[in-house]
Amino acid sequence: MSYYLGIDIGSSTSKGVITGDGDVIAQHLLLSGVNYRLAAQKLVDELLAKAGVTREDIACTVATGQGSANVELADQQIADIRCCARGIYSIYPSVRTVIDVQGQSTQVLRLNGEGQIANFVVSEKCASGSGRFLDIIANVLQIKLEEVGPLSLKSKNPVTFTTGCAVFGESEAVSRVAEGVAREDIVAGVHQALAEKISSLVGKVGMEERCAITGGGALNIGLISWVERKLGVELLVPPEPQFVTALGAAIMAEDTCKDG
Amino acid sequence: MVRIYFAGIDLGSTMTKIVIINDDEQILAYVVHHTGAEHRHLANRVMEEGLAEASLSIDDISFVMATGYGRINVPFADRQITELSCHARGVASFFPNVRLAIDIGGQDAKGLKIRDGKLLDFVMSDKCAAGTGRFLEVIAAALGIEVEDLGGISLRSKQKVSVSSTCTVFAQQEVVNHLSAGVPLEDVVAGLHDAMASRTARMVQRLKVEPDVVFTGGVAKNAGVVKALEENLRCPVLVPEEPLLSGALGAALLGKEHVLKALARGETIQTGERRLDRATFFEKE
Amino acid sequence: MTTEAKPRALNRLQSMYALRAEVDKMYEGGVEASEEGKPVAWVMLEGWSNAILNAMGVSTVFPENYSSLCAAQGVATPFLDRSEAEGYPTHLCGYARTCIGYSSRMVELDGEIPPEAPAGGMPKPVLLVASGEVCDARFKWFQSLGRFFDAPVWTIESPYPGLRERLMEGAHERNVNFLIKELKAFVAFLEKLLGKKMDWEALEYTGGGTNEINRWRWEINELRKAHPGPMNTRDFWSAVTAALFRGAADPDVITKGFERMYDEVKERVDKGIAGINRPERYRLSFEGLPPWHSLGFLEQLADRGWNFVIESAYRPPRPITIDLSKYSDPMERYVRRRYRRLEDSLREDYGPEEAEIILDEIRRDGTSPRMGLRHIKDYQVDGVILHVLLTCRSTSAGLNLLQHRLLDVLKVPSLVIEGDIIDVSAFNPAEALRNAEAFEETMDHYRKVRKELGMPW
Amino acid sequence: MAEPSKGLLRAQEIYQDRSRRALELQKQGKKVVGYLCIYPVLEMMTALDIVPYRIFGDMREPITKADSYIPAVNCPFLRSCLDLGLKEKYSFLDGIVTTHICDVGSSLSGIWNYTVRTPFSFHIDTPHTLHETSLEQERGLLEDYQKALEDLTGQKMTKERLQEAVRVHNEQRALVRELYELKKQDPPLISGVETIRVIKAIQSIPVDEGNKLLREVIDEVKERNDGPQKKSARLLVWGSILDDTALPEMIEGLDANVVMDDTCVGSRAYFGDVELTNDPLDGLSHHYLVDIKCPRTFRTRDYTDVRKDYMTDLAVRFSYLRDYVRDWKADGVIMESVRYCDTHGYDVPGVRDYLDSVGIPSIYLEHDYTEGALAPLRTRVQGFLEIIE
Ligand SMILES: Nc1ncnc2c1ncn2[C@@H]1O[C@H](COP(=O)(O)OP(=O)(O)O)[C@@H](O)[C@H]1O
Ligand SMILES: Nc1ncnc2c1ncn2[C@@H]1O[C@H](COP(=O)(O)OP(=O)(O)O)[C@@H](O)[C@H]1O
Ligand code: SF4
Ligand code: SF4
Ligand code: SF4
Repeated sequence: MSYYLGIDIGSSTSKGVITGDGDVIAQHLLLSGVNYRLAAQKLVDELLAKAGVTREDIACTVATGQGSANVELADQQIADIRCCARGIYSIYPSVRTVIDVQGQSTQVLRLNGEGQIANFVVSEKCASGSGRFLDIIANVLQIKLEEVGPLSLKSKNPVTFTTGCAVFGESEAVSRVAEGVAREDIVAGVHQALAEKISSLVGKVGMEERCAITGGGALNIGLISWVERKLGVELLVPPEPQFVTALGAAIMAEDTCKDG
Repeated sequence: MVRIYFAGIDLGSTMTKIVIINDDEQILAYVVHHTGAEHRHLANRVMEEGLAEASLSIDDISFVMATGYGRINVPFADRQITELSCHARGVASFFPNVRLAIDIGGQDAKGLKIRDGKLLDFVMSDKCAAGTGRFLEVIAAALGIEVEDLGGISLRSKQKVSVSSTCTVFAQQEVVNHLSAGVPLEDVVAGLHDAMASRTARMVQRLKVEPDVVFTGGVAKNAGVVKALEENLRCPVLVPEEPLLSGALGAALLGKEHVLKALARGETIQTGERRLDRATFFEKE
Repeated sequence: MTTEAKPRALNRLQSMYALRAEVDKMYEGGVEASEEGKPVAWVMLEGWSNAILNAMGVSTVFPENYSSLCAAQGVATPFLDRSEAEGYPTHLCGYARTCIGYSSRMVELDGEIPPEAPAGGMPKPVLLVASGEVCDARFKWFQSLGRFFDAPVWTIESPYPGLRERLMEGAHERNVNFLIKELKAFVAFLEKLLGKKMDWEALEYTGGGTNEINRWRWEINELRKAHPGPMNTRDFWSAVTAALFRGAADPDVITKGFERMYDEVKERVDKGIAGINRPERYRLSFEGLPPWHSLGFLEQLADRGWNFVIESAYRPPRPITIDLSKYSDPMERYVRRRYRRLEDSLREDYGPEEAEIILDEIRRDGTSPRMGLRHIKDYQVDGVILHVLLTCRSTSAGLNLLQHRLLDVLKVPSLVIEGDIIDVSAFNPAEALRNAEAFEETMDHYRKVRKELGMPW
Repeated sequence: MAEPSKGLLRAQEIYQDRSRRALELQKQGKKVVGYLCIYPVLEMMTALDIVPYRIFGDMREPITKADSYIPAVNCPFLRSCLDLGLKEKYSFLDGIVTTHICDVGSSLSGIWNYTVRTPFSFHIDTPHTLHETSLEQERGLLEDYQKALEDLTGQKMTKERLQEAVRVHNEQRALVRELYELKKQDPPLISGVETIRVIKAIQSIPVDEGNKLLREVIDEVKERNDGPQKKSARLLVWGSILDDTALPEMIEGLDANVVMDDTCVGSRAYFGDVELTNDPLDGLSHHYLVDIKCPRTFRTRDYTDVRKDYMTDLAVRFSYLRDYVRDWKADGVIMESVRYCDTHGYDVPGVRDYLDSVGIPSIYLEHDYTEGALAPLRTRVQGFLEIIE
């Protein structure tokens, strides 16, 4: 049997998927840290171990994500937007709009019926609209990432952040706490701002149902709910949203190999 | 002879600083603390520590001037004044010939045009963490090194890389990319310092760069940024012995001037209630 | 994988180099003229003032073009920094800021040309001719140069009406008369400034020469419709400067240059040679002003098989013969030669049928989604790059709308690339390349869509 | 805080719920026509009994829809206007009139036509120079505008109606100036915040009703004892659009009063009357092209003069600011502009040079037209106050 490897080196996490005969054989995730090269090596090793295969068994490897250049094993580097499209299409062929919320940027894709990108847009050069803003706030409020979403849903009165800056959001959050503002209102404020940015991105490519959300941001049920409210649609969430792009890369690897 | 005493407190975004002086402008005590997330309610504590060091009680202080990002929230302050004026005043007391002062703190960067010790004009960075002390803090934290060590590391660099991202978050990514590609740490850090210095240099151009140029604020403790700034401004840059204190010292001095002026006009000085209770940190909108 | 050295991806036209050299000559000519004591004016790229000035014996130099020259040679940044130091906000037009920085530097040097200035530099002006045409920056900018030079500024006022308003009864004739009077006032001003009379015959010559050059440029562009596209936009941009910013250059020489270019492109069409040395996978149009500092980026795109077969900026006007025999006034002839009735130019450009549809849409909605799309259709473009400039409102403000119209009317997708004409720091090539890769799927998708709709490409 | 009494309270109500009156009048059969900027010659609307309704943005509402039609590197005020248009906040309008204020302004008219599709629209290509030909051109454009408005209403714009409209609008100008007179006192009788509310209110209702409101406000303000406190500094604000109280609120929250302004939701539209010429269009074109002092128009002393001198030129363009400073006893000038405004941006160094030359301190603030972004400017304003103290 031939195995295919998809590696997605993201700004915060590195993800890998091995497929064989169209099935996912193994998947693995670790923090990207400050050396993508090391992260990539470690990821590949652990992933191979998990799948119980060797490098020689891998017919083709596609690397994607911000740090894709650091995957030594890769036969090809492919833009993450394309991998994401391919990945989601393999899970939900009926999806036409994908919101991919990553650590550092957010992108929205429109797909045609064949999983091809009909339109897409990537968030701007400032990180204020990315998952990173949430990480920073969660960190300073000492809330676990898994908890920020549910917490935000309790809020009745989300605060508005005066600074657009993700980094300064931290001190602003602290000052709000000092003023006695409830933590749920602060996290809700960030979620709301993010949802607004996302809906503006969706506006740019045009919304077509069904709509799915992927990337690490899709692990956040709070964010999902805020975005659903803003857009007025229900979002499909794949079972392993963070792995969609890596899965797409593995599928691409298979395609590439077959095309020769 | 009866001495009178003045305190200046600089409640910065990152560091809280206090200076106590007498009417001869001698520094009797100073205290510096991290404003850090866990202990934000610091105003009273630094005051207490400062008083203890100077062997004074709160009632001995004639006037307390507050400055810095959290200046509104010092309950025992008699008056608030911006860090722009305070830095200018403080720097001028160290370097009377200063014509351009650059202050880079945790939250912003400023250029101050000073003539004969007086602030004439200023420029300030926008609300973006890039180009501020926070920028360096975030990246140092990601790299797992101390901010204090950045300067020394960068001075070892032989060939700095260019860091072009304007956003702190993206710059962090760029740094990681460089490191992953095998660029030595010192060259990356030197690149960061250069990016910051060139941004600052561009910002202060409008004030005309003329000696003496003085660099203050917490980031002035970073020898790498000092060097990069000298390169970018193409002129020598002076740094006070304790650059963190310029603002607090300036506040104390301005407090003294305020009092003397009032006394000269035969007015009584309006001072606030001397309560050393918990301060809330940030300004309310 | 093979690592043989591949040929460069762009296939440059040889005839372009001679034209590009003319531009350098033009700047040198400006400096020489100034040294000989002849008057030099700084002017904008617009249709009116240049020929008039040249007819009056004034040498013209073009700060807009000069700024792009600085950017292309990588020396613009210090000028931008100077402009910032003078207190000009950084979002202002990159051309303007480069020019402001240059002027400020000249003042520092007591009016001398900065030694670091490329192509010999721009000499100090005796006159600044600003223009309200195309954008407002172009008169605000020259107004602000008063800070550096006491040269008088004349602003050419030209009509810039809304579409529906242009169709109102009497509006066209009013605009023509307005232009005639306005330009005559300009001539009167020049006569006062220079102490000599206008040479109207010379105007017929300088003003007419443009037509000959434009005719060749038009013919070249017609050839570019061929598959594969014989000429990449990179060559267009390199050569266009010679046509637009002619200054005191000899029109005959420029005309010859474009004639040669025509021959070369024709030869390529006959032999089926493309403007890129790769299979033409995608035909594209570049909308907006080019990133003068990073033209090499096109090389990378060409390597992916992207051929920019056409562009939106500086397209030559369709050559038409206009009967001017009933107008004896030389200024009226000059104006009517170029300022056309909207109905007429639409009919010429789109053919009578589509023109009527467009006109009806304009009368009804004040706008028509079809306008500005003709070249996309004619050149059978697969995708469009929209260059949104950080510092130019006039060419950027409408680009997103264009994006909608391209999709609505022609089913042609477009990709926004943010950047700037001058400021290299506004452009992120890595990100642009990443998006370009994804955009290929989008272009593939719309090829299918167009096919399903029975569109010709 | 004391309850604001009648006139000011009404102004505040209108400020907060701007469209109520326009909607009422529309129900009674009147046409409501939106306009952008101060150049669309309102007299001509009033002459046909059209309710002119100024289009504003909203600093407090994030821009989410407009970004797909205008790139973010353009005037955030206009982007906000379009955003509100796309969110159907202006769908009640019977028409919209735009002028060539600036590049984005003119692009916006086409974009608005394509997206918001207000039934009637007209674009006045107001010239940018004071050349004689430009004046004629403006006059000609107004003739076309007249035709378009007549078609919209099915009524004739007679000379008499237009003259009457000019008269009422001049009355409005005089009333606004009277109100501004009350700001000359120390402390001023009416704050910068209240002034914006009043101006925005009168730009939301028919001119005669605006005049009534102004009279009420003036009477009330003259008598009031709950006006602004005396502060250390009196400031003049120069700059681009400012249609929200947030900025003056921030300034007046410090030790300063905004006593005079030269912005387009302030004095700019009201200083200088329209001359009642025999053909009203002559007076109107002259007023809108020559009298209104906005950086969008290229103003020089004598455009046929072949000599040029920077300081003279600056004086011609900006000496009215010195007069304002003198008459309203301002201690300093805040130059303010929304980001990406080229029109004002190019003038900033010139205004600064001029103010420096006459010894008036100034500071430049650029903001991106969101309420939140104004708060951080507070330190700058306070630092400026400390400098001029
Ligand atoms: N358990 C979780 N709950 C909520 N959010 C999460 C969780 N795990 C990760 N995230 C979010 O996902 C982001 C990382 O997403 P990811 O797609 O891995 O980014 P990248 O590909 O850039 O590394 C983080 O910034 C964080 O906001
Ligand atoms: N010992 C040090 N070495 C290098 N940098 C330092 C040192 N101490 C403080 N800093 C820098 O100074 C910044 C804080 O400066 P400060 O002027 O106190 O700012 P603020 O007034 O906003 O609190 C920190 O962000 C940090 O980057
Ligand atoms: S504002 Fe903050 S998040 Fe945005 S670019 Fe600056 S540092 Fe990055
Ligand atoms: S059109 Fe754009 S690039 Fe050209 S002068 Fe105007 S602002 Fe500058
Ligand atoms: S603020 Fe400036 S850019 Fe915006 S509408 Fe006004 S003049 Fe135009």
